[in-house]
Amino acid sequence: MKKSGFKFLVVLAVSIWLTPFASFAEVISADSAFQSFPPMPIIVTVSDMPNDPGGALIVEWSIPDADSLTLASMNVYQISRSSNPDSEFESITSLVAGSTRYEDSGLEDGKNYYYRIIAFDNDNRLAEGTGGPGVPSGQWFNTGRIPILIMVVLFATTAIGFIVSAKKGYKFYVRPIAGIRAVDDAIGRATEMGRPILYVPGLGTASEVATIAAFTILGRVARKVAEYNTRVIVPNYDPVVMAVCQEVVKGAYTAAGKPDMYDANDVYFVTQDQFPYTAAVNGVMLRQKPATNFYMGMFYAESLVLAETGFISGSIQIAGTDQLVQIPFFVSVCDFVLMGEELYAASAYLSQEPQQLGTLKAQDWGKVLVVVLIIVGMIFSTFGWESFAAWFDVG
Amino acid sequence: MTPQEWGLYEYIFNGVAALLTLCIFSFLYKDNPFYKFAERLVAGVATGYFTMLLFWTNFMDKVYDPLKAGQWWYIFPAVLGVMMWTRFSKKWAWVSRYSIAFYIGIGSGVSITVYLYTYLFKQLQATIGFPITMDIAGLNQFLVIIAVLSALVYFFFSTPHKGALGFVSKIGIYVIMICFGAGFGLTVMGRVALLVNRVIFLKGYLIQLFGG
Amino acid sequence: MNIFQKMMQIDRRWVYLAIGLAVIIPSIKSFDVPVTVSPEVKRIYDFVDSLQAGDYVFICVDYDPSSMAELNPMAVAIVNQAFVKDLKAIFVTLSQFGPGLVEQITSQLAANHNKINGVDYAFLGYRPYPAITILAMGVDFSVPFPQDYYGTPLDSLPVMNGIKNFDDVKGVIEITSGNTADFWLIYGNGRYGFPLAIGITGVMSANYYQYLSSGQLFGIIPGVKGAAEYEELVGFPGEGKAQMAYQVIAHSVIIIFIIISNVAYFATRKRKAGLEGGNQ
Amino acid sequence: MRREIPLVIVFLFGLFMIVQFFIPHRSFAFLYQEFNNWTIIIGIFTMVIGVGSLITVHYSKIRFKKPGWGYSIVTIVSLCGMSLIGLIGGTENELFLNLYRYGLSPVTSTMFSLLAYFIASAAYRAFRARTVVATLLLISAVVVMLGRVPIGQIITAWLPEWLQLQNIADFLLQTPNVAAKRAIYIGVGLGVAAVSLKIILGIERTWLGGDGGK
Repeated sequence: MKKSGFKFLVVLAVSIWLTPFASFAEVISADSAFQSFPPMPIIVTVSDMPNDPGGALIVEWSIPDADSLTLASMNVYQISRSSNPDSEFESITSLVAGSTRYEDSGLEDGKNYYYRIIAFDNDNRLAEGTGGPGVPSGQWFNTGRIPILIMVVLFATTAIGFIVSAKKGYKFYVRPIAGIRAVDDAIGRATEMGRPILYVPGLGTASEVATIAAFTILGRVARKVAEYNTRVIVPNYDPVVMAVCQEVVKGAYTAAGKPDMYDANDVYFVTQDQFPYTAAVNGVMLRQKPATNFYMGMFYAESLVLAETGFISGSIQIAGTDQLVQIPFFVSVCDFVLMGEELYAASAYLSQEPQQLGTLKAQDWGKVLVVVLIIVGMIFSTFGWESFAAWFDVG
Repeated sequence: MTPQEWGLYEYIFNGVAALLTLCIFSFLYKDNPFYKFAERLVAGVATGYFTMLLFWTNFMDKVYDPLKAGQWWYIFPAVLGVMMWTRFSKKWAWVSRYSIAFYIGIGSGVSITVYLYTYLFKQLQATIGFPITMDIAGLNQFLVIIAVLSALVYFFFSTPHKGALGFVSKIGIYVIMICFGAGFGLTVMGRVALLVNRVIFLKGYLIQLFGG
Repeated sequence: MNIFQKMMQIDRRWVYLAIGLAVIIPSIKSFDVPVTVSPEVKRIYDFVDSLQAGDYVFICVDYDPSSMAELNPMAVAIVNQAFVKDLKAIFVTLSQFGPGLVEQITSQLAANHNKINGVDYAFLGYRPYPAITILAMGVDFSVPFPQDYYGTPLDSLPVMNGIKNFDDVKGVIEITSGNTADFWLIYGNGRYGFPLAIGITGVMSANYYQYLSSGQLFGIIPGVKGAAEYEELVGFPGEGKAQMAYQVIAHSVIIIFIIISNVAYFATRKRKAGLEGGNQ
Repeated sequence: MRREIPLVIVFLFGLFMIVQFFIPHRSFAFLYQEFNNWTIIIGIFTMVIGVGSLITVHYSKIRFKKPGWGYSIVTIVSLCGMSLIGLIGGTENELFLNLYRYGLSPVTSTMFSLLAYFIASAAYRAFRARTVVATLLLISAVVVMLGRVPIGQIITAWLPEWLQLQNIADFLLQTPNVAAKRAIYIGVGLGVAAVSLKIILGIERTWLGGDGGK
C-alpha cells in the first residue's frame, strides 16, 4: 500500500512538473503544424473494487492539462494492463472519449496490476499515463449493506424479544382478520354438507416463504378436517411442495388421533405446468364439488380461472397470496382474501401459539419505523438535506 | 389470410390443436367428456414433457456433467435428492425431511435479507428521497406518501383499528381498493388478446380447410 | 321477476357469448383504431432511435407461447426498428419456451432485412435460473453461453467480436410475461447498472410503473396498446394495431355489462337491502 | 433424529444464507451458488416422487374402476408415450416438439384465454356499487379499462386534458396504485422476514408434519 501511495505521488509530481513544459511545447509548435508533441500526462489511479467477491480493480484517470478543445479532439482511450510496469503492456480494451473509469475483472487476487491509458485522436497519441499497482482482493464484508444489516439485526432482536416475552406468558392483542375467522367456519360448513375441502397450495416452490406460510395454514385446516371427519384434497404443482403437504396432512391426522384416515392419494401431484395444472384443479372443483376452496401461496394468471370455476361450483372460497397482480381477482370473486402480509399473519394466528404471535408485534414495530422514516425523509428532502435519503441508497 | 402449402402432417397436427382448443372452450358451457379428455391428456403430456426436459437439460447439466468432470461434491445434492425417494416407503419416509430441511433452510435464509432489501428497503428508498415542492410533481409525491402511510396503517395487526387509527386505516383500504381496481382494469386487455389469438388460430385453420 | 331482477342475474353464459362475439366479429371484418403514443413507450423508441449503426442492443425474449399474442407484436416492432437502424442485436431467452419464439422472430425479420445470423445478430440460447444466468452474463456472456443456440462457439461469431458483457451493450430490452423482469431489475440493472427497459403484459405493467419513477427502468411497453403505439412509431403496422380493434369492442362489452349490473342493482336495492355484504 | 436434525439443518443453512448476503468474498459467493444449485438438484430428483404420485393416483382409479377411470388411462398413456419419445429421441426431436406444440400448447393457451370470459363475468358480478370499498374498486377498474383503449380518449376529448380518462387512468396507476403497492410490498417484506425467522429458529415447524414432526 505504502509503495503504491509513493508511486502515485511520483506520478503526480512528475505530471505537475511536466505541466509548464507541455504548455511551452504547445507554444513553440504553433508554427510547425506537423511536429508531434510529447503526449500529455494522464494521472491513473488503480484501486481495488470495494465490496466484491474479488478479482476486480477500478481504474480511474484524469488529464489535468487538457483543455476542453484537446479533450474534444480525443476520440478513444486505449487501456492496457501488465503485471510489471517495465515489461510489455497488453491491450485489454478501448473506450470512447469522455470515459474516466474502467472496471477490470477476471483478475487474480493478490497480484500486482499496472494500467496504461493512452488517449488518441484520429492518429496521434495525445496523452499517456501509467498507474498502479492495484491489488485485487475479495472483501469479507460488504460495507454498502450496513443499513440492511442494521435492519436485519433490529428486526430479529425485536422479534426474538417479543417471542421470548410471549413465551413468558405475555398476551398480545391481535385485531381480527375476517379471512382468518372464516377458516374454521368454512370447515364446519364442509362437514355439514358432507363435502370435501379443496386446498390449493399455489404454484410456488417449497423454498418460497408464501408457500411455507401455506403449509402452516394447511396444518391448521387439516387438523380441523381430521377432527370433523371430513376430507381435504390437495392437488400439487411442485413435487417438493407435495412431499411437504403430505407430511403436514399426515401429521395433522396423527395429531388428531386418526392416522388411518389419511389417504396419500388425496395429496397428490398433478403436473408442473401452469394451465394443465389449472385444468385438472378445475376438474376437481366441478366433479367433487368441494364445500370450500382454499387458495394459499403463490398464484399467477390461473387465479381467476380457479376462482371463477370455484364460484360456478358453488364453493365458499378463501384466498391468500402475496402476488399483487392476482389479489384483485381473488378480491372480486372469493368470499375472503388474505392480502399480502395478512397471509403471513394468518399463519401465525392459526398456529395458535403465543410465540408465533410475538413476531406480529415486531412486524408492526417495523411498520412504525417505516412510517417514521418516511415522514422524516419527506421533511428532510423538502428542506434540501439529501444525505438522509442517500443513506438508504443501498447497492 | 390465405391458405398455405400444407401436407397431411400439418393438417393432422393442426387439426389436433384445433380440436383441443374447442375441447377446452366447451368447458365454458359446462363440464363435459371432451373437456375431461383434454384435461387428462395434457396432464400426461405436460408431465412427460417436463420430466424429459428436466432429465436432459437439468439432470445432465447439473448432476451428471459436474460429477463426470470431477466435481465430487455434487454427490451431496445427489444424495439429498435420492433421500427424497424414501418417501416411497412408509417406514423411511422421515429421512426425506433432511432434504426438505435443506431446501427450506436455504429458501428462508435467502428470503430474510432479500425481502427486507427488495421489498422493504427499495420501496422505502423510492418513497423518501423526493422533496415536496409546490407544483404538480410535489403534490403527487405528497399524495403518494399519504397513501403509502395510510395503506401501511391498514396492515397494523396489534392495535385495534379505532379512532384516528381506524380512520387512517379506512383511507388505507380505500387506496388499496383503488389499486386493485386499476390492476383489474389493466388486465382486461391482455386477456382479450389471448382470446383473440385463439380465434385467429381457429379462423386460420378453417380457411386452410375450406379456402379463403 | 321483473326486468331489473333479470338484469341482476344474467346467466354467465350470456356474458361469455357476448365476449365471444366481441372477438369473432372484428376477426371477420377488421377496422382501424387511432392510437396515441404514451411517453414510457416513446422513451424506448427514442433510445433505440438514438443509437448508431453497429451499436449493440441486448434483447431478452422471456415469454412463452401463451403470452405471444400480447408480447410478440412488440418484440417484432423492436427488432424491426433495430434491424432498420443496422444495430447489432444479441438475443437471449430465460424462458424454456423462448428459443422457438426467438427463432421465429429472428429468422423471419432477418430475411426481411437481409441480416445474417452470427454477423448482424446472435441468439445465445436458453438457460434456466434467471438470476444466476444474468449475474454470469454480467461477467462474460460466454460463461453461461459458451456457444450460441446453434452450437457455434461465441468467439467465432463475428457479431460477438470485441464484446464481452453488459458493459459493451448500449441497453437491455427485456420482453417478458413472467417474473424474469424482477431478476433483470435486481440482478441486472441493480448489479451492473445498464439501462433497462421492459415490454410486459398489460396485467404486469401496473406493477412496474414504480420502477419507472425510481429510475430503474427507462421505459415500459405495456401490453397490446404499448405494442400498437410502438408499431405506430416504427411505422410497421402489425399485429398490435390489429389487436387494438378487438380490444375496443371487448372493453365496451365488459363496460356495458358493468353498467347493466349497476343499473339493476340500484333499481332493486330497496328490496334487497341488507342481504348482500361487501365483496371481501 | 427425525425432528432435531432437520431443525438443525434449517438453522445452519438458513443462518449461512443470511450471513452470506453481507459477505461478498469469492468463497461465499461460490457456496451461495452451489447451495442454490443443490436445491434445484433436489427438485430434479423429487420429480420422480411427483411422477410416482401421478401414476399411483391414476392407477388406483383404473384398478378400482372409480368414476371416470377411462380418462385416467388417457393420462397414463400420454405420460408414458411422451416420456418414451423424449427418452429415446431427446428433447430436440421433431415428434416430441410437435406433440408439445400441437398437443400441449394449444390447451395451455386456450386455458389462459378463458380468462377473457371469466374476467367479464367476474366484472359483471363483482363490480356493483354495494359499499364504498366496492364502489372504489368499480370506478377505478372502469376508468383504467376505458383509459387503456382509445375509447377513453374519444369520449372525453371535449374535457380539459387533465380530466380526460386516459390521464385520470394514468394518475390512478401512478399515484394510488404505486402507493398501495409500496405499502403492500413493505408489509410483505416484513411478513416474509418474520416467517423466515420463525422457520430458522424452529418456532414454525408445521412443514415437519402437522404436529411439528413429533
